[in-house]
Amino acid sequence: MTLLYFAWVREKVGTGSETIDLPDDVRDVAGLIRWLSARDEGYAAAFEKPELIRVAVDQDHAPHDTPVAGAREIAFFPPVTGG
Amino acid sequence: MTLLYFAWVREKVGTGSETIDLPDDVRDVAGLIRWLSARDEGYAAAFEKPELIRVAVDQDHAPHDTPVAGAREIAFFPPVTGG
Amino acid sequence: MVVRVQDENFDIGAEIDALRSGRTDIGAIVSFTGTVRDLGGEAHVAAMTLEHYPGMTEKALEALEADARARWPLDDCLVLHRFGRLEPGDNIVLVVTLSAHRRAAFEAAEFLMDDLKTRAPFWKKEETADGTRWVEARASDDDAAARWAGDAA
Amino acid sequence: MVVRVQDENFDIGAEIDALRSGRTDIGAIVSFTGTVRDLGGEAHVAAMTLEHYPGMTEKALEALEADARARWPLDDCLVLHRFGRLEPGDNIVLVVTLSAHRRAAFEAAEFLMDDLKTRAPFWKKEETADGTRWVEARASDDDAAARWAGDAA
Repeated sequence: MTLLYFAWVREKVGTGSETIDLPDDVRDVAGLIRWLSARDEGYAAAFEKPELIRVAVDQDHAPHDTPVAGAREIAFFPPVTGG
Repeated sequence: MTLLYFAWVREKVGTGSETIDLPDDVRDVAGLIRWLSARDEGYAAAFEKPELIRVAVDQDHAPHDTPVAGAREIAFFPPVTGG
Repeated sequence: MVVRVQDENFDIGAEIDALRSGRTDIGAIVSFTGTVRDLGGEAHVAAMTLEHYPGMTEKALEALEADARARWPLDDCLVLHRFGRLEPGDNIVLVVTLSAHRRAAFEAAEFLMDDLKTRAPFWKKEETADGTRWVEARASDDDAAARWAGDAA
Repeated sequence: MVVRVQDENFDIGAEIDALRSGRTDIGAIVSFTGTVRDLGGEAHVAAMTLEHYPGMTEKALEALEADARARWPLDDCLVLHRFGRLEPGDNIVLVVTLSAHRRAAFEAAEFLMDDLKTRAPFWKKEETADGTRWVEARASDDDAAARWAGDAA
């Protein structure tokens, strides 16, 4: 599974993309955020306030209770500020 | 006093502008329309339905009860259709 | 205050460029262009001629623009209307509004068009297969203008 | 369906011309251009960099455009958004809507901008005298997008 990070989430995590093997006990986006937060200080800082994190599963906006099984690409980013 | 006519009012009256001496008994726009209607068939046809006639007194939109004394220029035309 | 009444065509991009040139305080630019429409079939329009009331036209457009500037925080705006003979696809009218805020730019442009339709002294005469005919005013235009009566939204 | 994401600048007049070219069934063309604004003083912005999510961006803009076309009778429309480093006064985004009816063209353009602000994956980072900072999303943008929830007006 590919994980993507944008804007300040990318800066805090320290990378724009990575490939991971999803642990069996991670069921949904919220669980994935908890699992990532435990990896190191960068991830912990990026996901310190999960309510600020927006998520896209396979390029569609998705709430934190979205199941992650079968997803190919999950992206994490702050609320968008284009236009 | 200058009278101006536009669009189908102009076509029916047969001229775009003329200068008149205002009769003493014509007090307002409605009175002027009645007086003009009596001049000939063209005017009668143009002003047959006074409710279709819009008026500007000295280049400002004006209702039919607007006094005409002192006006320099009075224009008669159908509802506008620009834009 | 920019108001123009002309028979020549206009260049939308060039008009917008002239208004924004050298400015960095603008965030939003809205343009509205009205064009001659040919619905084809029985309603086929070969051309139209726009008559106007010189002198009052400029005065009415300036009053419109002053109203828009009083109601919305505009950095600048333009109202440009053509007269004379026009063919399907030709430009008729251009309104451009510039503001720090997109909502203000949108609303002011829509207000200018709605009010122009009921206040600016222009009349359209269409050339059709059956001869010429004066376009009739539409009640929907009065309704659109009435939306803006009272306070700004 | 026209959606473009590019780092190059765009020419508003040329984009409008390309959309209307050869058509005589259009009566109303609305364009919205968003530009980099420098408020000066303490809020002085020297430049900004727009980051986006390639792939999802195009998908999100295409979804937006499909929504607009489903809700309003549009003859055509364009959504064009830039990314990369931009300076005050530079173009950021262009939306153009073409319709037989001015109200539809205005509403669809405003809807596209409001929804783009909350759905398209772009992020702005500003360069100021105090260093760089990511622009924060505004609640007013959510409110603007929420206006369009439900049926078309």
